[in-house]
Amino acid sequence: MSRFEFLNGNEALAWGVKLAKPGVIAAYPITPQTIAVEKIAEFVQDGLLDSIYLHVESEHSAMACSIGASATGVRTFTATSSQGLLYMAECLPYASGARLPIVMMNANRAMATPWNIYGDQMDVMYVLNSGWIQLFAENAQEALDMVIQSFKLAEDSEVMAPVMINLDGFVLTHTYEKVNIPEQELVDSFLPPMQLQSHMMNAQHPTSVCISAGNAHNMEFKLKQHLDLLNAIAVFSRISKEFGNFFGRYHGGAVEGYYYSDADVLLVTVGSIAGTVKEVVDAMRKEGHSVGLLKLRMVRPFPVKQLAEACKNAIAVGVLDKNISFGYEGTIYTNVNSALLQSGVFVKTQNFIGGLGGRDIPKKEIRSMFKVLLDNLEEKKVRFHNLRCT
Amino acid sequence: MSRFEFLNGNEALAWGVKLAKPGVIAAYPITPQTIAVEKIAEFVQDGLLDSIYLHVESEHSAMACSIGASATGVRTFTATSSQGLLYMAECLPYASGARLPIVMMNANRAMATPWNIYGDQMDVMYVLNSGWIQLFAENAQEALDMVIQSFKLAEDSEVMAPVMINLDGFVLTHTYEKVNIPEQELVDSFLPPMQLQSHMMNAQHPTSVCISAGNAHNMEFKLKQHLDLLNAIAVFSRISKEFGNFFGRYHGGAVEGYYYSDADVLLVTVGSIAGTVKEVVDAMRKEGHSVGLLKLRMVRPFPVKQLAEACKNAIAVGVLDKNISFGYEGTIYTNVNSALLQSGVFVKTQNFIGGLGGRDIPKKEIRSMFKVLLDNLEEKKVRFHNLRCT
Amino acid sequence: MYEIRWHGRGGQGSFTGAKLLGTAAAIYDNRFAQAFPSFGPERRGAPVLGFNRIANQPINDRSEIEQCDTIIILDDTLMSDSYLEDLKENAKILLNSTKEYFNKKIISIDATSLAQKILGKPITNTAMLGLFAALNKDIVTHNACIMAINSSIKNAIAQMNIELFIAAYKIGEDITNEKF
Amino acid sequence: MYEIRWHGRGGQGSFTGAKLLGTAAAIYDNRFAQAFPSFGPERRGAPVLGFNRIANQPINDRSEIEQCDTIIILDDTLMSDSYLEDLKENAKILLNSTKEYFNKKIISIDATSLAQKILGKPITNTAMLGLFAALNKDIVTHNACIMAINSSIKNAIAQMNIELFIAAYKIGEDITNEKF
Amino acid sequence: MKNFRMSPVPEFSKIEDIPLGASCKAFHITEKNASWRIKRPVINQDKCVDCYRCYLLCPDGAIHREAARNFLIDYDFCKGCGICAFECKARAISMVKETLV
Amino acid sequence: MKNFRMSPVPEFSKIEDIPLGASCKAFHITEKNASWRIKRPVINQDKCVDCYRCYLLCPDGAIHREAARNFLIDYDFCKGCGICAFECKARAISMVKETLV
Amino acid sequence: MEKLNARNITEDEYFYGHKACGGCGESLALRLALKVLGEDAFLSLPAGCMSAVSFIYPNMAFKNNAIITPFAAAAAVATGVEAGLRALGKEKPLSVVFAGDGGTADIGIQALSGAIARGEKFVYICTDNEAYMNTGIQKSGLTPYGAATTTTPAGKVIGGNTSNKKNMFEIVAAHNISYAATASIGYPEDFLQKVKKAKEIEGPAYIHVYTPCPTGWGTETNCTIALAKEVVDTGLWPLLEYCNGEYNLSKHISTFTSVREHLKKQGRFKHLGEKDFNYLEKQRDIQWKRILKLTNN
Amino acid sequence: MEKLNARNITEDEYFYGHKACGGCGESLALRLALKVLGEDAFLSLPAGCMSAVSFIYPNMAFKNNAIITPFAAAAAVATGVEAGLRALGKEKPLSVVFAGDGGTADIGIQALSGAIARGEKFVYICTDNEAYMNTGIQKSGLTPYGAATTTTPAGKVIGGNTSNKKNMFEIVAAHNISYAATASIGYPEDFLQKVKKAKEIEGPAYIHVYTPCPTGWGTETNCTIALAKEVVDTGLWPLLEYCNGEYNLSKHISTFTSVREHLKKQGRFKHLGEKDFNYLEKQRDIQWKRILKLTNN
Ligand SMILES: Cc1ncc(C[n+]2csc(CCOP(=O)(O)OP(=O)(O)O)c2C)c(N)n1
Ligand SMILES: Cc1ncc(C[n+]2csc(CCOP(=O)(O)OP(=O)(O)O)c2C)c(N)n1
Ligand code: SF4
Ligand code: SF4
Ligand code: SF4
Ligand code: SF4
Ligand code: SF4
Ligand code: SF4
Ligand SMILES: [Mg+2]
Ligand SMILES: [Mg+2]
Repeated sequence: MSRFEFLNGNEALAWGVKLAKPGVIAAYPITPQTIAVEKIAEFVQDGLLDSIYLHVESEHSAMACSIGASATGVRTFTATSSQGLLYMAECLPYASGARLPIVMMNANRAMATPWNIYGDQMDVMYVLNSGWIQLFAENAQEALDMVIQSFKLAEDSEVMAPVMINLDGFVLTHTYEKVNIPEQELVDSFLPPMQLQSHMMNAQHPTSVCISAGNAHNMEFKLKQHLDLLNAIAVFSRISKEFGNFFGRYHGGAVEGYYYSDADVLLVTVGSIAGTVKEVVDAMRKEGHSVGLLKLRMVRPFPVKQLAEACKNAIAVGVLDKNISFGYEGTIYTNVNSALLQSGVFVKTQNFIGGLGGRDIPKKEIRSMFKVLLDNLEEKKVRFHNLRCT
Repeated sequence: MSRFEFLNGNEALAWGVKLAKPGVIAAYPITPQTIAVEKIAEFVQDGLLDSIYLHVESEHSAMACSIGASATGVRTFTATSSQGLLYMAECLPYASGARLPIVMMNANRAMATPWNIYGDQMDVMYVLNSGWIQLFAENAQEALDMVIQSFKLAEDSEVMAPVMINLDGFVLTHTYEKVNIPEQELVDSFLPPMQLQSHMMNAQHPTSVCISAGNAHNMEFKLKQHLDLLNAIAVFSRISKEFGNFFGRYHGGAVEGYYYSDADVLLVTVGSIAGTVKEVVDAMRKEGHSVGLLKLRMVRPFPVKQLAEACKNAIAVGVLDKNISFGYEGTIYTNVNSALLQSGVFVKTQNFIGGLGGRDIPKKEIRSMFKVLLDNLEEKKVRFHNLRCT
Repeated sequence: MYEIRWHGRGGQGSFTGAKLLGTAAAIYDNRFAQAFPSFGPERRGAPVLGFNRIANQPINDRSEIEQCDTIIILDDTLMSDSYLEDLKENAKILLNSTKEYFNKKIISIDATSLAQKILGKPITNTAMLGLFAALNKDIVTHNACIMAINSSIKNAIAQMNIELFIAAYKIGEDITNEKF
Repeated sequence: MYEIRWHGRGGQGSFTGAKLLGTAAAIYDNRFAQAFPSFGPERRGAPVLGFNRIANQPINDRSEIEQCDTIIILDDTLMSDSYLEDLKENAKILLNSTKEYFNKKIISIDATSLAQKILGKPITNTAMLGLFAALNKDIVTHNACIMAINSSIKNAIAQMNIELFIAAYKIGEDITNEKF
Repeated sequence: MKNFRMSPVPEFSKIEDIPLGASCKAFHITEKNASWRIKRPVINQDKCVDCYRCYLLCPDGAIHREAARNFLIDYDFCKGCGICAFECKARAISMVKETLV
Repeated sequence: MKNFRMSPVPEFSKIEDIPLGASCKAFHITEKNASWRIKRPVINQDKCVDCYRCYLLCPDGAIHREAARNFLIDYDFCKGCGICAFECKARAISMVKETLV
Repeated sequence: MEKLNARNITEDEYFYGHKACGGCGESLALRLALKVLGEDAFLSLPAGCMSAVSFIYPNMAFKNNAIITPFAAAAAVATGVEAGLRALGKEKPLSVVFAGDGGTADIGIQALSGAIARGEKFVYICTDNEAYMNTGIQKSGLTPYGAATTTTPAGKVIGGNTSNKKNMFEIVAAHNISYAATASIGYPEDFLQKVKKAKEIEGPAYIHVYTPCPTGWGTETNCTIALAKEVVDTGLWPLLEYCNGEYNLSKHISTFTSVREHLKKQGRFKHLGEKDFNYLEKQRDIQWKRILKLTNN
Repeated sequence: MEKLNARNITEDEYFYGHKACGGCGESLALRLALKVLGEDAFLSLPAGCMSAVSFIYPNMAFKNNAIITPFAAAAAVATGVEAGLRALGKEKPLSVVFAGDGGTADIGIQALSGAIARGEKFVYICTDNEAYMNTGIQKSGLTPYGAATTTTPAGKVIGGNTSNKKNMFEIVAAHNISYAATASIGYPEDFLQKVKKAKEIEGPAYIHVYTPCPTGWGTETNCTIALAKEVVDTGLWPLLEYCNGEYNLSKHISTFTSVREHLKKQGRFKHLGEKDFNYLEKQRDIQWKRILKLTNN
């Protein structure tokens, strides 16, 4: 029977991995991901998870090992964060171009320099183009569930792409909460073993993998990859519902709204900060403000339609970014604006930057964001929050 | 006296480097960048350039060496491409956070897998957030001139940031053209030697560099970096004009328009393809079509105002991207759309994807893009061009 | 929403105290709880913090805790008067100290001596948990704490910690009965 | 816009031919020119291409060359009939071959023998350049080609290549005079 | 190579034709290398002493044994490097200009 | 450390206060480590045989020599690890509980 | 020339006020090395405990010019610094790396190997605490056989680390480096002397110094030096030099002290049994046979 | 057991129709090795000439399962393949790397060193042509002293490469690998035999094979094998083995043939003078002294 444990986001994720039974795990430690891989290593050394755990020498090697393993048709997991994510960056489009259904956890953390181990989301924004499906978990339960959903999504024949599960560093990875651990049998029937695909190595039918394709062929490979990745929006929505039916928990599809359908002003964001926003929405709704939240669970593929649909009646849309593209604005803001413009949703928008380098985003700051959206949109579109300096 | 040579983009760039006299050069070879570093190495081995050339063991080390050298206050150059750019990705925000005015050439090339050595612009799009100024050259002359301008820009006290000069692989790096080589004395007076800055290592006043800043301080470091990077738009425009006065060549500031001010439809793009677009604009103008080109020479910081200003009277704006963010659209398109929406320029836009993996973008395809903009904007915003398959 | 802050030194189990309390409330009292450490690179020996939130509904808020319902300090060398400003109305600091404090704001016990006696080590988290539980029966139950210790701490020392918890709980009950 | 394609084998100097022609036109005739190789990973020995564009105005176009004004083929084993379709109207293929072709579409010389004689090596790019220059005086001048060879090729062999160029140029002039 | 079979150039006109994931069937050869050759190795079978050396050392594996004392060259894949001729101690192989063949 | 001077905590309220480029003056110490200590090393100068060992081996460099036969501990930076006491062959250093000091 | 010792090295401190755990072996190694290297040394430290505890804005613990480097890039940054200083006209600049075992033997080996091969002058000091400590005691390539770490816990099926410690000293020596040595903070004078040689030699120099970590090893904070001495006496950590192509034994050991006594003091080894001890002793004996041969003993 | 030779290895080809230059030494090494490794070997090739010429869609030159790896990651991918196959239940899977000198000694050394240290079974064959050939003959860490490359041209002030060739064989041996060897395609039977040993041994195995590159070296395409034999006979490239901790000399050489004659045949060395030749001869002699000692000769 399923049961409850008091786990942090990392541990919950590790439980998800244990239940998904990957055959190979290759990982390199980096704060704030470490607890996840330590827990997985413990499962392995205790004989509770029958996987090969490779203690690799770097993140580049972690992803390279994962590519090698996945190319033989075995379910493969890895995890990293920030400096590690960028150290393996070369291998990310490598894996996705080869259509290898690897699942990776990324514990979102600030990038050096200055060095900082706290959680912001600068790291993942570098790799949005990489052909990986990008999912963001809000809490520990969703982290566990998302691992199971992600393998199913990655291995789906309409999708066949690697998945990155983003967990906000510390605020999610290190925060303990009550988490339900599903039964192994149920997971097994929801997520059957991975099938050897024709594009992988095969003792019976030898295959050349990660080949080159010159200017006469390359563009079509990329097109196919793009089109299949777009399928992930619908497939994820289907899998999420199916998961709900199996396990009684539904976290939403590519987007999750909270008091959004009738809201005058909407705040769009990703990851664990959505929780705090919900509390502010509750409070402000009680005070009679027409505010709402739109949480993107999936950022690649980008759910243009769902976003445009949700925003089309809003008077103003704010985007809370825990990242900054230096010399421009928050990256989610850029993505949202593009979706709105191309969908003909000509709404006013405003960008709020918070949480860089682990800076707290207190409720009063979120409240002030909603205030800006309700009262006075600014000329300067990029607004930094909770600064210590003026 | 200045003189003309018949050089390809790589060689022209190497000449720019020679004239700018960096003290340290650290580079790792990768097609299609090799000719540039070979030419520089030849200058050094022939005694024509008095620099230390470090034959490093990887791109990560190339950028790390550059960081070490630049941190001592010496002018530093490096170059890379595609796989190499992503292999060093971790070091890019590292250098920019430390405010080290390194200049790097990136020969734009497709990313594996499939492997492909031809030119598209997928590589640089991964690192737009990295705090580097992103410039794109259209031709060999501009490549040479841009090196000189870039060091001046990078070392400007209002900016103090690294610069990446993008050259389209092969179509620019390997294409020979007539190039004017300015006189050394003139370059010396335009670009004086680099000054040791207070944030660098200093025998007299020892400094801690690339330090860490926790959640109490980090966000302000990032804010400062962002604000200073924004200065680069105005400073680059100033430097470009100054360069024009010195050398009699002006390539534009952050943006360069071609028949754009009165155009009904505008095509926005970056890099060498702008040349071919100009030919098409010429031809179509002759035929009476109100078409124009807006070339972004600078993509970070992003010239929001200049772009919005240029597009505000257009009926439709197209963006020609030589990259695709899998599961979404071309990245320049995303950036342009955001700038337009936030500026209140609610114009119809369309994305054209071309040149992936080195696929040719012939004039007739560019013509068909203009046709789409003039006649029938599509529901599907992302349009692939010159495909072999249907 | 009940909010708690723990003060200790790296490697001395202050965060374990917060985890035990969270486990007790969330798993064994069947309510909802968060426990999280001060996020940072602090080394063994350096002053560190732990936090709890406890509520009857799922807890979405992930911002830092500013005002506390209780502050628990594992070692009085870590005490600072400024902490009094971080208390909500009627909130208290629970302090491990050989000196006695019994005022509206601060209550102390000599948890170190108690721990030395029962565990043979100056590890005081379960003792302070006992004190807290006794003073806040509406927040966490005696039984839930014992079950949390049992399930979270290695067998060999779980029993001794339960003993320590009970001893401190008793002192806490005495305080409630006598002093208020 | 005059457009040219060169056919050769990797390592045999076909692209050097294109570079020489471009240098001559752009630097010494003071016009504008492009020269670019077939972009790709071809190895020594593999068939490769080179391209030229020559014009009186700066050349912005960077797309591939589809239809050519001249196709120069350094070795007749590389010849294919399909190339005829890549010619613009009145355009020609210049072919190095021991077989003689003198028709509207194809003109050949035995550049290999000529090169063997003058250079002592079967490197035929400057010979074919000579032929081209003789047949296209409005595109590039004799002098400009010689200056380009002089400035681009290492001293030791520049002189021999100039000789070879001149010899082939003569043959080309003879062809123009005699055959047309 | 003995019994070697070329593969046809695959279709590439519909999205379904495009291989999934940068992959391809192994040993899938659609293109010959004969056009690389300027000179052609020719074995004089009479001189050959059956030492296997040319077969062993051809980087392209273009020499194979068909029957006793009989080495054959696959001219579809021989690049004409001349190693076989250079290494044949019996001087049984000569390099002949392609155009003269 | 002899003649050691702490640095003031820098201002951080205006954008100009923020250091340029992840950098800081070297040897810029604004915070003591005294609060780390649970036990405090106390040197019995009478027992000390001036062997320099405690000074040599303190990982924090918190022991320095002020004058002949006189080693002093900088309690602002001593973390109370006990190495000096453990390594003093003369047993001249004892570790005393902080709360009892 | 007089050998270095506590009395003749400088009284100045170049590393102070850092936030390392009490009793940290690495921090002692840095403190001592800097007394020999002096304040003109330019320091490069990759991610790791020593950089994490020394550059926390606004607390900077080094008196020298110093830079944190990307984890993989210590040697690359250091040679960049060296080149930069040379390009600026400084004669014989002294560029120094302090890196942990993980930063050296695993992720950092590409840069280290390349920098040695380039032959540039720099001093690389690897402070070996046999795991990734900064991130919480994960197994590195220099974690010894049997040790429990957070990624190789003493589990029910697999007990601790199952692979052997890389021999970085011999790997570096195989690069034909100008100077290489092993050392231990348990023999501080030997270490000081080696730092001096490394500083003075032309070309690249490497010192691998054994630095116990009480936090990661489960030992008392006051035993750090004692353990670092003992490990040498057991023969598990021989003190060696490689110079001008020759190997040298810095300290002969006539009788090894007990391996099991030594290991039993450390929490990370407490799950080991006789079989493991015997294995480790045998490995030690094989190693010494090779060492004695290499050093012509 | 019978030694391998042209007659007793399989007639099957596993590497065919590739696009390497005519006379390419690397391609011969691969072709021969595969005849010993067989079709069950799973191949990993990093970026480099051999991968560039063998996987150009739609032309695939390997009969085996094969994967191109990121340039830095050959050994990591190969151990991932090995682990994957093991996880799927395959017994004793054979995972093989073919990597160039640059992919091995420079950018790839981190992954190689880590994979050897993990102790997993794989065979790593480094085909050494002494430069980055695929990108156009740039200097690598294995480019020998004096050689002209496109990044170390024979310039007016600096003549060719000024650093020495890394000794990968000894570096790998210092990892205490199960099996390591040097070989040359100039001695093909010796190479075949070593591939067999590498295949059969438990644990990781490494072979470093000398493979001339006519394109990069400025030599005639037909001299590839002759040069690869000659380099051994000059003593510049000793044939060695490391197995079970012992070094072995595979081929004794009583009198070295002339270094200068050998080098003068190669365009890349044509700018060298007597001083350089003497230097290289001296280096060779030092190396042989060490080798003879290591191998107990
Ligand atoms: C690319 C990258 N991967 C991972 C990390 C995380 N990380 C920082 S320090 C460290 C461990 C350092 O171990 P070691 O080098 O042995 O030094 P120690 O902390 O033990 O002194 C790790 C894994 C990082 N900073 N960068
Ligand atoms: C990260 C990265 N950097 C650079 C390259 C470019 N590159 C591809 S192959 C190669 C050289 C290969 O040299 P080597 O390993 O010696 O093999 P060879 O080509 O000589 O056989 C280089 C530099 C790359 N593919 N990836
Ligand atoms: S090398 Fe010569 S003799 Fe030997 S088999 Fe070949 S052709 Fe015959
Ligand atoms: S010439 Fe070269 S490729 Fe042709 S058969 Fe002989 S060795 Fe093989
Ligand atoms: S170790 Fe003891 S005896 Fe030696 S100087 Fe210190 S206090 Fe004195
Ligand atoms: S207790 Fe430790 S930190 Fe304090 S002086 Fe002694 S050795 Fe130094
Ligand atoms: S964890 Fe170990 S190495 Fe790191 S600071 Fe603490 S004692 Fe030193
Ligand atoms: S360049 Fe050299 S190694 Fe590469 S394919 Fe050609 S001959 Fe072989
Ligand atoms: Mg360590
Ligand atoms: Mg090579």
